[in-house]
Order: sequence, then C-alpha cells, then structure tokens
Amino acid sequence: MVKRFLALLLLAGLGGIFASLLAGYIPDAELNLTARYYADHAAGDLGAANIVTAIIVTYRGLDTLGEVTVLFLAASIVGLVLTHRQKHDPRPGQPARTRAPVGELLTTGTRFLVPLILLLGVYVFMNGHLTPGGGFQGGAIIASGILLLLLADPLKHFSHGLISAVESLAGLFYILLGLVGLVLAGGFLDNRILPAGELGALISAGAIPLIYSLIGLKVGAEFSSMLASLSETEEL
Amino acid sequence: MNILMTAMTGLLCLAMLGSAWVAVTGKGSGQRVSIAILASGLVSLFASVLFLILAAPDVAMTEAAIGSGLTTFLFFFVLSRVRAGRQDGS
Amino acid sequence: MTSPLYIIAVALAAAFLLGLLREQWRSLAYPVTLAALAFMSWLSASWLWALASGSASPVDIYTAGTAPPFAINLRMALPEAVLTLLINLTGLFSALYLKSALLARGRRGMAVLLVAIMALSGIVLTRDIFNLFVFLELVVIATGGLVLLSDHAHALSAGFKYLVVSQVISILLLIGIIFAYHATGTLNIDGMAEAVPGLQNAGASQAFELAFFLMFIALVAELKPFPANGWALDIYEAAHPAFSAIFSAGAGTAALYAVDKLLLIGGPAWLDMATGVGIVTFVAGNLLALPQSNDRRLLGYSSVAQIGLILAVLGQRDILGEDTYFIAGGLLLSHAVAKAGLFWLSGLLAGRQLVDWADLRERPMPVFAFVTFAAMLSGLPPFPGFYAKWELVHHLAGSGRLVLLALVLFGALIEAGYLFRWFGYILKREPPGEADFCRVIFDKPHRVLPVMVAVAAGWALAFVWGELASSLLGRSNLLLALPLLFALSFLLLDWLPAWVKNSLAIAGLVAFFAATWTDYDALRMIFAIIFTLGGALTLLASYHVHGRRVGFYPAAMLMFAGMVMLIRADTSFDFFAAWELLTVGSYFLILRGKHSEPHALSYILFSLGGAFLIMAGFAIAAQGAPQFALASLAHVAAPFAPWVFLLLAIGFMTKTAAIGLHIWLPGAHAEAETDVSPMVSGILLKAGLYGLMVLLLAMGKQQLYGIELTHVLLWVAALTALLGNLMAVFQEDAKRLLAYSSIGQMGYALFGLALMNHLGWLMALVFVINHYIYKAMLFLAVGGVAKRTGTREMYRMGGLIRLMPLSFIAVLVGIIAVSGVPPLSGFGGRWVFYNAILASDYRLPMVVLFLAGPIAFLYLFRLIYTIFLGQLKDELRRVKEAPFWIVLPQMIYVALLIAFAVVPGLALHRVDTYLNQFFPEGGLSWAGGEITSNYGYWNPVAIMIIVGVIFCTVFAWLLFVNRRAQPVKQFNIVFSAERPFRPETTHFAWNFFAPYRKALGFLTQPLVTIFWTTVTDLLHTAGDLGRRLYNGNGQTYAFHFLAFVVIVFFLVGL
Amino acid sequence: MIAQLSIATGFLLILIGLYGALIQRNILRMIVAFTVADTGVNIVIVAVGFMAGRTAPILDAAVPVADAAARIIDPLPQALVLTAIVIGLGTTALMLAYAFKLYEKRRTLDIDKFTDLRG
Repeated sequence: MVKRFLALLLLAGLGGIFASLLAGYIPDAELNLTARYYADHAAGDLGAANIVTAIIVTYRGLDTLGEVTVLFLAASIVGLVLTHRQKHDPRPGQPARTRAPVGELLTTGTRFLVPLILLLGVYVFMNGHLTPGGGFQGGAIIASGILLLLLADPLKHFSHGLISAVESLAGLFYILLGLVGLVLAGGFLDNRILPAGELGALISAGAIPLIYSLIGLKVGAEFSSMLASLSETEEL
Repeated sequence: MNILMTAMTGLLCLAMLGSAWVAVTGKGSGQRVSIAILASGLVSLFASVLFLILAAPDVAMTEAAIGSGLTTFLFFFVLSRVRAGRQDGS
Repeated sequence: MTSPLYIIAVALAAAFLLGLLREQWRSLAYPVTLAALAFMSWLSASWLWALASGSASPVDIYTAGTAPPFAINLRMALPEAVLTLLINLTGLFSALYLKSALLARGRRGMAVLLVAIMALSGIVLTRDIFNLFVFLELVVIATGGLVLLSDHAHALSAGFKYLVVSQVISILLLIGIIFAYHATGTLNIDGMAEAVPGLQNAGASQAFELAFFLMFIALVAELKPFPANGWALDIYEAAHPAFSAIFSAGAGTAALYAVDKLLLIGGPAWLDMATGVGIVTFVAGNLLALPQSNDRRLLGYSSVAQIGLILAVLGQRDILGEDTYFIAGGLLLSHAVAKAGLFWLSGLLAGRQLVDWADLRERPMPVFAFVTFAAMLSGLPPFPGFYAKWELVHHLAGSGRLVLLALVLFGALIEAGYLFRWFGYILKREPPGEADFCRVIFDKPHRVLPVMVAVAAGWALAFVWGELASSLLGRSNLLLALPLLFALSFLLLDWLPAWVKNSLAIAGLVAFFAATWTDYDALRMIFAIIFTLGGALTLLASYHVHGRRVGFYPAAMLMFAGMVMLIRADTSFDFFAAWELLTVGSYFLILRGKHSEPHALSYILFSLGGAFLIMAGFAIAAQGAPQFALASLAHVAAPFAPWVFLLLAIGFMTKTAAIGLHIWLPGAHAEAETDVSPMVSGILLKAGLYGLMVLLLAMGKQQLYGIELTHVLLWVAALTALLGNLMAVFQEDAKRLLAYSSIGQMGYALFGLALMNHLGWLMALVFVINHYIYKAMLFLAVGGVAKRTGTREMYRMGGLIRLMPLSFIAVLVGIIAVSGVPPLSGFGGRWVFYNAILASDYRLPMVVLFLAGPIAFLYLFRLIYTIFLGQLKDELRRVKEAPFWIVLPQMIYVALLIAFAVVPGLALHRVDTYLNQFFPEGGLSWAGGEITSNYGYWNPVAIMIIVGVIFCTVFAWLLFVNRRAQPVKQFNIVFSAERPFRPETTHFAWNFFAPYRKALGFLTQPLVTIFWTTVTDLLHTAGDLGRRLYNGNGQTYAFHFLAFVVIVFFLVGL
Repeated sequence: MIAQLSIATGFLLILIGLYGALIQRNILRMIVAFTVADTGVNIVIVAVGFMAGRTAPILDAAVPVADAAARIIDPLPQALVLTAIVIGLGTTALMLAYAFKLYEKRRTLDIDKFTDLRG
C-alpha cells in the first residue's frame, strides 16, 4: 500500500512536469527551419517522394544504422542468452519433443500464404521511397511470414546459418553503400551515388530503394532470428 | 468535420487509456497476464489508428506491425514457456 | 586523415561480418574482433596525434552530404580524440582480457562487444541529440548482453535491474528531446545552443527549460548519481571485470561527455545543478565505499564518486574557464585508467573480499600496479589527478566557493582512506590461498598485459599532465625533477642486491648535497644537511639487511626526494608537490613494519588530511593565481591571512604530531623497521618544522578574532611537550617510548618557534639538530637491542650492559643529550631555551613546559636502567652486540653529539647571524669559546671539562662505596609492594611508574584517540546507513530514480 | 486541439505505464507496462509534430513539390518515432529474454525475489 502511495506521489510529481510541458505547448503554424528544408529539398536533392523515408534512409541514416544495429544487438543477445544453455546441456536421453499436431488447415494455409506474405514484405520495402512503409515495416511483414511457418510447424528447425547470412550480408552491404557515399558522394550514407531519377518512379531516389531493401532484409532476418531463438527454447 | 474528428480522437484516446489501465493493473499470472498482454497490444493498435489521424502513415504501419504485432507474439512466446514451467514446477 | 566515421563503420562491418562466420570458426572470429578494435584505436590515436601536434584541425563530419542541422554530423576535435582513444583502447584490452569468455560464448558475444565500443565512441563523436539517444540505447542494450558474459550467479538479476531503470531514463530523454526540438526547430546540439537565447517569448523559453531539464536529468542519471545509482552498482559487482572496466572507464566517460555537450545547450543556469548533483554523489559515493568489503562493489562506488566529482568540475566551468578540460580531463583519465586497471587486476584474483587481495603480496609487479592505480585515484603526485585537484582547489578558493572546496577535500580524504586501507590489506594480510595468483599469471598472459598497459598509460599520463601543468604554472615537469627521477629509478633497479642499492642511495644523497650546498641560506642549510647527509648516515644502518629488500629503496628515496625538493621549493606548488611526495614515500616506508598496517593507515590519513589543509591554505592565499612565491605569504590580504595561517599551521602540525593530531605517531614510529624509525623520527619530523618555519617567517604573528595565533601555538606546544613526555613515561615498549618522546620534543621545538623571538628560534634550531642526532641514535640503539632480544618490551630485557656495551654507550650519551643535563648538546639547547623564555612574556605556558623537563628524565632514566642495568635474563645470556652496521652510525652520532656540544657555534653561529635579519634583537654574542646572552654566558668547553671532572670523581667514589654491594636476585619480589598477578608483574621494571600513573594518569587518558575513533565510526555508520537505500530490488531503484528526478526538479525550481 | 489531446493521452499512457512498472511485482507485467509507456512516448513525439490541416509528408500528385512546405506536416518527428519504435522492440525483446532466463533460474517471476545483490 505504501508502495502504491509512493508511486502515485512520484508520478504526480512527474505528471506535474508533463502538465507544464503540455501547458506550454503551442503547435507550430509554420514548418520550422529543419522541416522546411526537408520539404523543399528532399524531393529535389534526393528524389524521394516519401520525405519520411528520405530522412530515415539518408538525412538521418546514421540513426537508422544505429536502429538496425539495435535490432541486431537484440537478436544477438536473445540468441546468446537462449541458445547458450542448450549447447551445454543436451539431453540425449529424452525423446524427441512432441506436440499436438497442428491442424491441416493451418499447414496448408501456411504453404499458400507464406510466399505471398514474403512478396508483400518485399513490395513494402521496395516502395519505401514512394509510399508509406519501408524497410522496417517490410521486414516486420517478412518476419510475420516466418512466424507463421513457426506456428505451423513448431518443431521446424530454422537454418540459423541462412538467417544470419542474410542478416550479415545485408548489414555489410548497407555499410558498404554508406562508405561508397562517403567516397563518391557528399558523405557517409549519401544516397546520391546513384542518379535521383524521376520523382515517383520505382527506380529513383538514388540508392534509397537499395538501402531500404537491405534494411528490410536485415530487419526481417533479425526479427526472424529473434522469433526462431525464442521458439527453440525448451519449455520449462 | 473538425469537431467530429476531435470527438473521435477523444474516444480513441479514452479507449486507449482504458486498455492501458487493464494492461498495467490487475494481479495474478498465467491467464491474467495474457489479458494484460492483449490489452497492451490493443493500446498499440489504437495508437496506430491515432497515428493515421495524426497524418503519420509510416508510423501507423510500423506501430501496427511491430508494436501490436511482433511484440505481442514475443510476449506470448515467453509466456507460454513460463506458463508451461509453472505447471511442471507445481 | 582517415575519416573518424570509419570507427563506426569498421566496428559495424566487423560485427556484421562475424555473422557470416559459422559458430565453429570462433578462433577466426576473435582475431577479427581484435583487429577491428585495434583499427578503431589506431584511428583515434592518429587523430589525437594529428590534432595535438597541430597537423590537423578539428573537423565536423557531415553524413549524407548534407550540412547540419538537416543531417547528422560528427565532430572530431581534441577532446573527442582523447576520449574515443580511451574508449577504444579500453575496449581492445578488455576484449583481449575476455578471450576465454568470448571464445566460449561465440561470435555473437564478440559482435555485441564491438557494437558497445562503437556506440560509446558514437556518443562522444555525435553532435546530434537524437543520434546520441540512439547510441545511448545501443550502449544500454549491449550492456544488457555483456553483463551476461560473467559467471557471477547474480549477473542476470543485475542486468535486469539495469534494463528496468534504463527504460525509465530513455522515456524521459525522448520526451525531453522532442520538446526541445519543438522549441528550437533543430536536433543539432550546437544549433540548439545557438537557438536558445533567441527564443521569442517567456512561454517558449519556459517550455524549452522544462524539456531541457528532462534531457539533462536523463543523461545525468547515466552518470549514476547518488542516490539513483543502485541499478548500476550491481553491474559493477556482478559483471565480468573486463566489462566492468568498460562500464566504468568507457561508459562513464561517454556519459560525462554527453552531459558536457548538453551543458553547452543549457548554459550557465544549469551549472549549479551539475555541481550539486556531482558533489553530493562524490561525497556519498565515497562514504558508501567505506564500509564495503567486496572489491568490485567498492570499485563501483568509487567510480560513481569519481564521475560525480568530474560532473561537479564541469558544473564549475563558470570559474574554471579554460582550465575546465585540464582539470576534468586529468580527473577523468586518471579515473578511467586506474579503474580499468583495478578491474582487470581484480580478475586475476580468486577471492572477492578486499582482504583476499593479500594474494598479491610479495609480487612486486602487481603491487606496483596497485600503487599506481591507487595513487592516480587519490590524486597524488605526479599523476594527473594531483594537478587537477591543485587547479580545482585554487579556482574554488579564488572564487570563494569554500564549502565546495571543503566537500571536495573531504570526499577525497575518505577515498584515500579506503584505498590505502585496501593497500594495507594487500601488503599485510595473510594470503587466502596458495599460489592462486601465480597460476593465473602464467596461464593467462592475455589478462596480465592489459593491467601492465594501464600502468604504463598511467605513467604516460603523469608525464603528459606534467607537461601541460608546466606550461600552466611556468615550471618544469614535476616528473622530470631530478630527485624524483632518482627515486623512481630505484623501481627499475629493484632487482639489485640491497647493499648495491644502499650504496647508490647514499652516494646519491651525498652527491646531491655536494652539488647543491651553495644554494642554501643558513636556515635551509641545517635542514639540507639533515635531509641529505643525515639521511645518508641513517642509511648506513641499512647495510645490515641482506637480500634484495624489494620496495624499500623506491619508498625511502621517494621520501628523501620529497624532502630535498621541499627545501628547494620556492613556490607554493613546488612546496606542496614535494610535501605530498615525502608523505607518500614515508607512508610506504612505515608500512613495511611487521605490524604497522593500522598505524601506517592512520599516518597517511592524518598526513593527507594535513596536506589538504595546506593545499586549501595555499589556495586561499593565492586568491585565484595558480601558485605564488612562498615569500609572498607575507603579503596575503588581511581578511584571509589569519585563516591561511591557521590552515597551514594545522597542516604542518599534523606532521610534527602536535597534541590532538598526534595519535598516528607512536604506532607509526614504533612499528617501523629498525633503520626506518630513525629516518621517520629523526629526519621526517623536521619537514613539519621546516614548514612551520617557512610559515612563521613569512606571516609572523596573526590575529583571529583578537586572539594571537602564535599564542595559541605556544599553548599547543607546551601541552604537546608535557603530555608527550607524560605518555612516554608509561610505555613498556622501548620504541613507543621513544616515539612519545618525539612528540614531546617536537613540542619544545614548536614552543621555541612560537615564541617568535630570536632565542626561541635559535632554540628550535638547536632542537632540530639535537633531535635528529639523538633520536636517530636512540632508535638505532633500541632497534638493535630489540633485534637481538626479539622483543621491544623493556621488562623482558635487563642487564644487557655487558653484552651490548656499544649500544649502552649510545643510549647513555643519548639520554644525557635528551634530558638536557650538562655537558652534552642538550644542555646547550636548554640554555638557549631558558634564555629565550626569560626574553618573552609568556610565563604560564612556560611553567607547563618546565614541568615537562623532569618528566622527560623519568622515562629516559628508565630506558637505560631497565634495558642495560639490572639482571640479565636467562634467555638473553647469549645475546650479542647489535650488528656492526647498526652500531656504526650510533658511534658516529656519539661523536657528533660531543662535537656539537663542544663547538655548537659551528652550526649555530651562522644561524644566529641569519636570524638577525628577522629578529634583530636578543641575539647572542659569540666570542671565542664563550657564548653570551642578555642573561648570562655559556662556555661549552669549560662545562665539558667541569662536568667531566665531577663525573669521574663521583664515579670513583661510588665504585669505592659499593665495592661490597650484593646483587638482588632476579625473582626476589620481597621489596615490591605490588602483588604479582601476571608473569610480567614479577619483574621490577614492569609498570615502573605506577605511582605516577595513579597521580597523573588522568592526563594520559586517550581522549584524542577516542575522539578520532568516534569520527571514523561516525563515517562508517553514515556509510552503513546509506547502504540501506540499496535493498537490491530493481523496482526500488526505479523509485529512486524517479524520486531523484522529482526532487531535483523541485530544487531547481522551474 | 487534436495535437494537445494526443499529447495528453501520451503523457497519461506514460504515467500509467510507469505506475504499472513501479507496482507490479511480476516481471512480465512490468515489461508489459513498459511497452504501454513506450507507446505513450511514441504518441507524444508524433503529436508534437502534428499541424492541423496539413497532410502526411509524402509528395504525390496531390502535394506537388512546390507546395510541399505549405501543405505537409513536419516529417522529422515521424522519422524519430520509427527509430524509437524499433528501439523499443529491441529493448522489450531483450527484457523478455531476461525474464525467461530469470524464470529458468529461479522458477519465479517475482521481482522481489531477485535482491541478492545489495548495499
């Protein structure tokens, strides 16, 4: 009870700070300097119709690299934590894990759906510079396809090698493209190593579609790796 | 139009807060925890609708896919492991 | 130049590349990791070199080919180069250290480590606030992973607590960032800093302040401020030591720099908050470290405290100005290198208790490593922390921020307390296991290398900061001072046999005097002779030790180096640096005694406490200047002068062991080795007197609230003499007796100085010379006896006159000299002294001082009577004379005493003349063999002859009268009035002065000891109370953090 | 108005989430509470950049480049939120893995049981 009271007291204090923030908040009427630059230049300089994508992939590309790395870290650590025990503690005496068989419907449906889902994911990140969505969303969609596979066949062992190869190659190429930008264009992750092309076309916006695709592949692989690691844990 | 929009947003916010309250309060484990997880997934889902209202389709997509989708699945994976353990351990 | 972006790119590329290698190819993955870290370190180093040498100028690196604030930019300037180098090197060597853990966990662990180091560098490099957040989150998550590299049972729960609080922190940080962006329209740190003054209205700036508060408090929380730091301390305790090294050195550094960047935005309004949080953390962290017994947790608290201090320094930039980075950098690098080194070192040991570090005992290299790290942390010369603290204290005093100054010094003293206590454990406790450490050394060279690198880095930093300070203070590099170099060179020569080193040491001391003797005025000449030639003379006794005597010579020569630098110093800085050196050197010397652990600790604590007072006194006197010529102490402005006087006098009196500050002396002097006691008693105490002389000559009489301070000194001196002597009377231990006697003797000398007249000073100088000679001689004689008999308890001895005749002669001559009876030089001292008293008006303290005279005779009498006269004990029948090398210096001293008694003018005449310039009145007149004062004359030669004749007559008569005397049997207790109840009570000499004890014992109640014990207990209790905050629950730590935020918010009062 | 409403909701979500994180003893529930608070943060960030009457920052036939500055809302907060969401997921996944391991070790998810290191 004391704990609740203290928590409420502290949160009231924090709420006070938040309330003053809210009270002092006045929505902008005009775009501020930074936003205005993006509005004026993103399309012209970078050739990206989706300005959010331009910011994510190029202007704040370093953030995005960091963000991808966060997922990479999370996936690595989850793998590190969860698979560690199995290596050291094999239980050879135990019979193979068994589970109630999954329904026929799900299995068939999965076979049918997964390729479509993967395709959708690819579509989403390929079009990131034009429409809402991009690498992260596409990656998540790809991962949901993998998830479906896992649900349909919980005992299925994913090839961790494949997943991590995709992840690593995508990551390496991502960095490589960034460095190419550093050498050939204005700076690290500059997308203008390829022609900007025509605004609104699929093949446009310089390296943005390329980079966003790599991000999508990498994110998808990272999510999948996380899910796979979790699904491979033994039940306690 | 504007008032309607505001009212809708208000309702959405209320729903979100309600789900959030369900997600963070309550006791017990097992089944009850799964309710909390679902409620927090619901908060994310409502949030992605709110993002659409706030003219942020990219964010909406991401929140829907990651916040309410993947996160919830991660929770359930762990919950199922832990719950199974509880039955074994008893 | 290669773009610093490659630090990030290469680390990530390597991390991703590791994924391509299969788990089985770990042995390939590990070199890739090391290579990447080495490349990152090289890149930072090359930038550091280029920037420092001026061949490159600071650069802003634009990403995405777009200028900030529209894209993220990084900056590489000198601070960034230094800090990234520090981080990358820590990472590299930690990776080396982690070899087995990484190979066991596989490539994922290596990737996580790479990303962690990259992200820390990123925090330092980036100029974008949101980018900084991203790097911070990377660090948090990587920490969550790397904690698990440890085998510690509770690493998992520690990591979880860390993640919980980190979540709360990042929530606040994000809210702060977005509102700050909304207010300023930019995420660029420099852009924000520019935009803030231009905020249109009060509302906007109010909103920005709130947002800034959230960002700032979140980043400050990353520094683990007290009390919101429980979540981080568990990491220090549970994580792998190599990761703790990164966590302390790397993460702490990066977070500090992030806060520094933020302060740029916030401006001066936030400096107070940084200072407040910092200093509270510094003091509390050190207090909490005090009661710790787990090594890594102690290091954790110490890290927290150090970073708090640096935060406080950053908060003082309004007065520190350009020196901010010199000070903060010095403290930070010292902290980082020493903490990394200590954490690495801790991994070489099996036990986790502080006392388990006794494993290092007898292993010179690790002990040297520990000493280096401890000295860096406590800010001893010649390490950067020393210069930093000096500058900091001077700036604080110059701006009148005295409370802060006091807190800094208080915290630093506590820190020194637990570090030196720990060092005492290492050298003096029993090792827990057999050769545990040895095995590690030979099995795991990759774990030893990082420690050695840290040691090397520490000394390199000492050199660099010495250079920086030399341009700041306009003096040459302290580390290059010849005496110090000479002392340090003994570290390299420690493999030589002791006699070779001893000869080198003696030669060095004599040569130094020969080379410099023309530089000294008469006053300094006396001290120079005692410090160098006197030191050489006592060192003769050291020939009696065989073997290598590891560690003795560096310590002894460090002390002597400090002393000669002290008398050659003419600025406050040089003086203080020398003072610290001699303190540290003598501490190591004293610690060498068999049972000296607690005494050495109290010695170093009192000395450092005194040194801090001296530093504060100098700083107040300097009034903002970094240093001043010692002579200009005379011109300190009026309101400060008495305070400066008081601080300096108390500081010096801790060294001379004035009453109240004396409790360290008896143990320290008595427990020291045979040839060390004469050094620390006969020679080292004079350093304190020298300080007092410098002070009194420059500042003269000062008044505080109408009280004459020299008058107070007189009283202190008289009481010191009386009580010191009285306590000596009741000692059973011969060396302790001599030690207490030193306290009393120093009281006399202080009294003479405090008289502030010509004769008083002359008397003090006579005491300086006499005390050196007879105290060194007596300590050697008693030490020799103790060595032969195996005990220092006097009642266990007796009748040694025939077995140890030379020692007897030395003691006899010594006590005649001490007690001041004719014909020896002690009488000369007394004679000058009586004249001095007659010449002054202070009669009451004079009476007290007179009382002390006969008391001295009581204990001195006992020394000769109990040890050498009476009956020989059975077990001592085969005792031989003390070793030749111990006797030889004694005989030289005897000769010196007689010479000084016959021709005191040799030394005193010159001093008398010299003193005329300060005290023109009341000098002595020297004519032929006769010395005349206003009150009478003294002819040393005549006295010698007269006393000689009387002595021979009385002696002959006694022999004749007692020719039939019958010795009393040893165990005949019929004559005694006491009932024997313990074995020693059957001895006539035990509790010899029991009747006096009954009468005067109340004066020797250990009130002072009780007082200081209470102070220490209070500090420990405070630390223990503080520990209760940390109940181990992650949720409670989240509470702490939020409470910290809310409380600071209300204190800031937005 | 919508912006203020959303910001208020975001703040309340943060407070509710933190409340849960502070009082729930079950580790899984604590993590759930943190995701709620994270969602709140995301809403606040997007809402702060919202400008009534403007459209999403995507250029197409309806929003030509020339008018962009007058028609679209600030794209930057949206980019930041994308990053924040992904980071939030990373942290959540990590904490869940921790929860799993903690449970594996002690067979309990009660945070009060993990207080071995203290003082």
